[in-house]
Amino acid sequence: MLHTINKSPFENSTFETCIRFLLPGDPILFIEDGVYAVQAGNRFSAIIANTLKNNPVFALQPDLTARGLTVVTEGVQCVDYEGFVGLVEEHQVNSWL
Amino acid sequence: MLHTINKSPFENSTFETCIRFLLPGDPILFIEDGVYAVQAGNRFSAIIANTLKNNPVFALQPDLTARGLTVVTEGVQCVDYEGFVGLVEEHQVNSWL
Amino acid sequence: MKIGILLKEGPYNHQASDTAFKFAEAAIKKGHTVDAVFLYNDGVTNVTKLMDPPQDDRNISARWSELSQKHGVEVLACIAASKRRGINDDVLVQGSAITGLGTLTDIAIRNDRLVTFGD
Amino acid sequence: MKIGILLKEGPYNHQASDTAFKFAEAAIKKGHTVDAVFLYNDGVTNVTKLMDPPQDDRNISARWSELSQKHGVEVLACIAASKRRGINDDVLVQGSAITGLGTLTDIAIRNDRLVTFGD
Amino acid sequence: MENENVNKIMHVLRHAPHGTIYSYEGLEMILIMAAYEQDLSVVFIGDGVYALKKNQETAGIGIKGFAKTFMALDGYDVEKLYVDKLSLEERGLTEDDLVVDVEVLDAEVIGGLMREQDVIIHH
Amino acid sequence: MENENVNKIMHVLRHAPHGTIYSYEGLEMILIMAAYEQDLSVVFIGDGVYALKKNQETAGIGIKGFAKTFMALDGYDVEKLYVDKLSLEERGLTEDDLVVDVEVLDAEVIGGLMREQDVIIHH
Repeated sequence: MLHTINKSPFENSTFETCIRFLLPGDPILFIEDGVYAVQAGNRFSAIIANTLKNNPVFALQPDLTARGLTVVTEGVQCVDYEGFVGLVEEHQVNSWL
Repeated sequence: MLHTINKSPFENSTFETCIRFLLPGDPILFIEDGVYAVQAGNRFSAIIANTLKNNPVFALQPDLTARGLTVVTEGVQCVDYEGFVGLVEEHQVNSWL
Repeated sequence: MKIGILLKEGPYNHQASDTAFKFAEAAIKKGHTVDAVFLYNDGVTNVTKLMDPPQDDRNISARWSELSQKHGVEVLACIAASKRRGINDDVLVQGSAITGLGTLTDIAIRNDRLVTFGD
Repeated sequence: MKIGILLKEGPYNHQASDTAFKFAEAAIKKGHTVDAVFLYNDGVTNVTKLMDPPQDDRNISARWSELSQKHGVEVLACIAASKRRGINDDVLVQGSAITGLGTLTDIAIRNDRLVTFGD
Repeated sequence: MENENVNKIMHVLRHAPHGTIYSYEGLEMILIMAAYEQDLSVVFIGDGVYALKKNQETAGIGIKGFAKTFMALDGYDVEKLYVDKLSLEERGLTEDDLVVDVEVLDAEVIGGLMREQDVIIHH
Repeated sequence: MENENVNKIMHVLRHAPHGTIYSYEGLEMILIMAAYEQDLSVVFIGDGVYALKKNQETAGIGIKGFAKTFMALDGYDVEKLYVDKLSLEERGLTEDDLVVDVEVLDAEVIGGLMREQDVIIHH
C-alpha cells in the first residue's frame, strides 16, 4: 500500500498520524507541501531516517524543485510524475489528505 | 489585542504558534474547531491552565455546544456571539487563521 | 463602532462564513455599524446566486444578500480572486458587488476594527 | 491499468487540482486509461467555465475540458456538492457533467486504482 | 468464501465536524455507497473521532447536526465502525462518549485492515 | 511625529507557497496596499518563511512562481520585512537562504509589534 502525504509536517499532524498506521515495507510518497518533511537537516530528519529503516520513502521532485529544496534526507528517493504513476501501478493507494 | 484561534490544536500548530507571540494580559478567544483546545481533561489542558496565569482565555459557547463539549478547563470563560463582539469592542483583533 | 469584516473561505466547506455572519448579526444587534464584508481567496464564492442548498439547510448567498439590503452592509468580492474562481457580475446575488483590493484598503483604514474569518 | 481519480479541492486555492492533472497526464503518457475524474467537496468548482484567470496563468477548467475531450476522461461533479457551491449545467465546461455519488461508487469498483487528491 | 465481485472500500474520517464539511459530506458519500453491497468500513482517526461525540447541539451555529445519522449506518448494513485507540485517549474520550457502538482498535490493527482494502477514501 | 492619518497594517504570511494560494494572494494584497501610503509591515511566521526560500523553480508543477516578487517590495517602500527566528531555525534555514533582506526577530519582539497595529491580516 502506497501512502501519500501532502501536508507540511510543521503545521499539520498528518505525517505523524500516518506513520503510526504504516506497516513495514509499505512506501510513503511526499507530495505538494508534504515534501518539506524530507528537506535535509530540518526538525523531521531523524524521524525520516528512522522510517527509512522499514519503509521506502519517496518525494515528488517537481514539488521539491518548486520549493527550492535541493538537498533531501539521505535515503529518500526522488521521483517525477511518471515515477508517481509507477508507484501507483505497484500499490493500492492511501492518500492521507 | 484579542487573539482568535479557529483550528483544532490536535491537527494543526496554530495554537502553539499563537501562544509564542502572546503578550501578558492579551485575551485569547477559541472559536470553531479551535474550541477543542479547552475541553477539560485533554492533552492541552495543562497548556491552557498555564496560559491562564497571564492571559484571559475565552471560548465561543455556540461552538462548544455544537461539538458536545460540556466541561471546559477551569478558568476558561464562555461567551456567545455578543460576547465575541464585546471583546472586539475592547481590542484590536489578531485572527490566527 | 464601525467594523469591517474580511472573509477568506467559501461557504459550506468551512465554518468561517457562518461565524462571520453570526458575528455580523451580533454586532448589528449591539448597535454597531458593519460597514463592509470583503471576500477574498475562496471567500468570493459566498455570493454566487447559483447556489442551491437542500431545503432544510441555510442558503448562504441569500443570507449575505439579505444582510446587505437590510442593514446597508457592503458585500464585496475581490475582482482578481473572483476571476480565478468563476465569479462574475452575472452570478452575483443582489446587494453584492465585485471590486478591487484598493477597496479593502479603504475598509481597513476607515473602520475601527477589521475582523478576519477564514481557514 | 484503469485508474480513477477523486479530486476534493477547488482550483487555484489548493495545489490538489494541479497535482491531479499532472498525475493524469503522466498516467495517460505511460499508456494507462484514466477512466474518470470525480469532483467532490469544493472540487466541483474545477469545472466552471466562468473562470477567467490572468493571461499568463493556467486555465484549470479549460485544461480539464481538453483532457476529457482528447483522452475520453469523464470529468464528473457530484450533484449534491455542486448545488451547495453554485455549480450547475449552465456553467459546466465542455466535456464535464454533473452526476450522483453512485457514479463514484461505480468508478471505485470498475477501476484498478482510485487515487485521491485534496487538502 | 470471498465474493470476487465485492470490493473492500474503507472510508477514513479524520476531520472534526462543523469547522469543515469533510466529515459531513464524507457521511453523505458513505450512505450512498452503502446501497451498492460492497464491503464497507468506516474508520475514525484523529479529530475524526469527534464526529461521533454525544450531545452535539448545532442550532447555535446555524449548521445542521449529523452525529445521529451515524446511528442509521447499522440499518444500511454498515457495521464495521473502527476507532483509533490513541486518537480517543488523547482527546480524553471513552467509548461511552460516542453516539454509536464502535470497535476501538490499535493503530497496527487498523494498518492491517487498510492493507486489505481495494479502495481507501479519506474525508 | 506620528501621522494620525497613517494606519499601521501588518500582513502575516503563515502558509507555505504553492500547496495553497494564501501566500501568493497575500502578496497580491500587499502590493496593492503598498500604493496607499500606510505604514505596512510583513511578517513571516511558521511555514510562511518558505515563501522567501531561494531557488524556487515552479515550472515543473505548472504554477507561477512569485518568490522574486518579494524583491519588488522595496521599490514600493515596503521595507519592514520581519522573520520569526524560531520558525527559520526549526526549518534548518538561515537568512542566506532567503531571497530578500529581512530582520530576524524573536517572538516577543514580533508580539510587541503586533500590539501596535491598527490592522493585522493573516494569509
